[in-house]
Amino acid sequence: MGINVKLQVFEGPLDLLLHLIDKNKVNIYDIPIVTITEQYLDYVNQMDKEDLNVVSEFLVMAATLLDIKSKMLLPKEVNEEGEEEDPRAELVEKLLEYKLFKHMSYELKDRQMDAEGSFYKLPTIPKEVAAYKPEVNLQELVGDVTLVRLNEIFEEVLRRQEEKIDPIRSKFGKIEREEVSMAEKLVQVQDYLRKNKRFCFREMLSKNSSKVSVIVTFLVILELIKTGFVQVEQERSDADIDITVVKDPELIGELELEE
Amino acid sequence: MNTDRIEAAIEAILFTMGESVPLEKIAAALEIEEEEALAAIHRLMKHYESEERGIRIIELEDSFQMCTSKDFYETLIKVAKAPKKQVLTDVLLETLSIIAYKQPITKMEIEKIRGVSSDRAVSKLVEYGLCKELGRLDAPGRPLLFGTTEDFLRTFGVQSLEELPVISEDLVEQFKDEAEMELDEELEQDVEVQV
Amino acid sequence: MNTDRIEAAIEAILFTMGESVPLEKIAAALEIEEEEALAAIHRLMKHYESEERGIRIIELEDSFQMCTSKDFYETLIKVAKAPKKQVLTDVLLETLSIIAYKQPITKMEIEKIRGVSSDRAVSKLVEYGLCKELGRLDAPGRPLLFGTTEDFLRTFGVQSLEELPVISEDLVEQFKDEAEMELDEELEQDVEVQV
Repeated sequence: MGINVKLQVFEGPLDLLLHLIDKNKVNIYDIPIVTITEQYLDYVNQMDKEDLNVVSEFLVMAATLLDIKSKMLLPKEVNEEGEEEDPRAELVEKLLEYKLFKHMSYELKDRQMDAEGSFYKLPTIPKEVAAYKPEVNLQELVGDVTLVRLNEIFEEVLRRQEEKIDPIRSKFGKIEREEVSMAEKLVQVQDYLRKNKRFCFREMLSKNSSKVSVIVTFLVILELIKTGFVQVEQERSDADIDITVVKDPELIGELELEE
Repeated sequence: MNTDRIEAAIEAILFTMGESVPLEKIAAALEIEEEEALAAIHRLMKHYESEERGIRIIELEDSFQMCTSKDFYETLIKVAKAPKKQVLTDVLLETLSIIAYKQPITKMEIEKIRGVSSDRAVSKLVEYGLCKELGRLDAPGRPLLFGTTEDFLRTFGVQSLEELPVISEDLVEQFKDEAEMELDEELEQDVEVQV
Repeated sequence: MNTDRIEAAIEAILFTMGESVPLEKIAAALEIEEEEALAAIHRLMKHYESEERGIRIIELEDSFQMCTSKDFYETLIKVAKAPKKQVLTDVLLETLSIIAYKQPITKMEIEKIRGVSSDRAVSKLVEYGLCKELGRLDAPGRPLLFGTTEDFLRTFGVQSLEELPVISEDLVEQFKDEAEMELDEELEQDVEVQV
């Protein structure tokens, strides 16, 4: 019998991260990235996968966390001033900004409660006065806007609308929900590793990989790095990642994913 | 409640209601006797009168109403006459262009095109007399349909809607092509790395 | 017009209109300088407050409006319809606070701060009349810019945007300090997986 687990709903990845940081009573400037990432992935794994839009927003952050995690393992990059750069710095800034607005939203809520007690009244304009209601001067209102201008504005509206619609996807009859779990992906990756011993990350992505699928594949690779199945090399940050298999992929089956 | 507070409460009630309020109702809201309420109203009335205020309280058969003192009608007329600062903002122009080209159109369709709720913009255009309701769409919820007015034509100096500059099919196609091309480029980049 | 009469005239204007009236319009109708009108309004405001009357005058970004004193809420809901109250979820409040402090702001910028898509929240806020479109940003794609409305000020009892609770340097520092300290027990909420 399954247990009904109910997850607290977070407004987004930042909300969840702040919660984890609070819960672990850790310093926001010194986030224990391994622990937090683990807990974060734990939560995401338990999320209702029905709403892919929501899940993918959380997955993007998961990828960021794993990216930071891997950077923490590498020698620190040095900026122009010769200072070591903390891979977490950008995330910390984002978290602090988000926290600030969250705080302000509570302040606003208090204000709203205070302001609620007042009543207003509808206009009660005496007949004699209402008779003088001015006409709108349309000529003045319209000013130098011409029909041609109106036409241009409408064309711009059309252009924007066209840009918003993804012409490829809009031609699909319906969009199939794609289930991408770490476990399934791991099986696929294992299969790939049996056939290829040395390859690039981008090679292993299938042609129509969705964003979510790419992220999950990346997560799986990071897991394999951690557990010592593969080694990776990357020449530049924008170069492809070279992956070398260093441990028998058959043993992957014994791997326990944090799910 | 002391007498000052009763007066203030009555003032608040009459102000909010705007219309005439029966004495009975006032007394009930304050949980006091009608007599006590009446006395308080009378004190309040005198207060307003003696100070030559802009507001008056009048009595209408056991009901009371707060209204504007007649002395200031002249001033109010000036307020009413004062030209409102009216401008066609970007938002209004955009909404107007959609209504002009797509009429008859519902608010929902306008929202779909603009991607944002357009209630206020449509209301303003109707208030200005550039747009009007044309009837209701024969569909669930029977939503209102909007279109442009004769004043719209007059203001823009055209005889009929046919004179609106044409949006050619070509242009629409061109937009589609452009959008597709951009996407293709993106896809190509993706494919490149996969080879 | 002597000062008493100016005050009475302003009282009449604000009472009659019910809605907020810009200072500019009041001064124009009375044919006096805005400064003089403002001084009179402020005297009138004090008058109502000091006498603990049922009516108050509030300021909303250079406009003025009459309303009831909060003290009489309990009495007034017995006779008048309670003012419509928007229940704002945390998501809406958070989005609203970002818009309030960062306006004019695009949806994309809001999303960047919140880390999640904010389309629906922004649309809801526009629908509630708390936010509005301010125009479009002069940048590729010409994205819409959003800001708060007068209704926002009224709803949150704020006179002007400058009066918003300050995001002070102190507060920012405080957050940093907090972050540097171990967090208080009270911050911890038990939101583990609930069985």
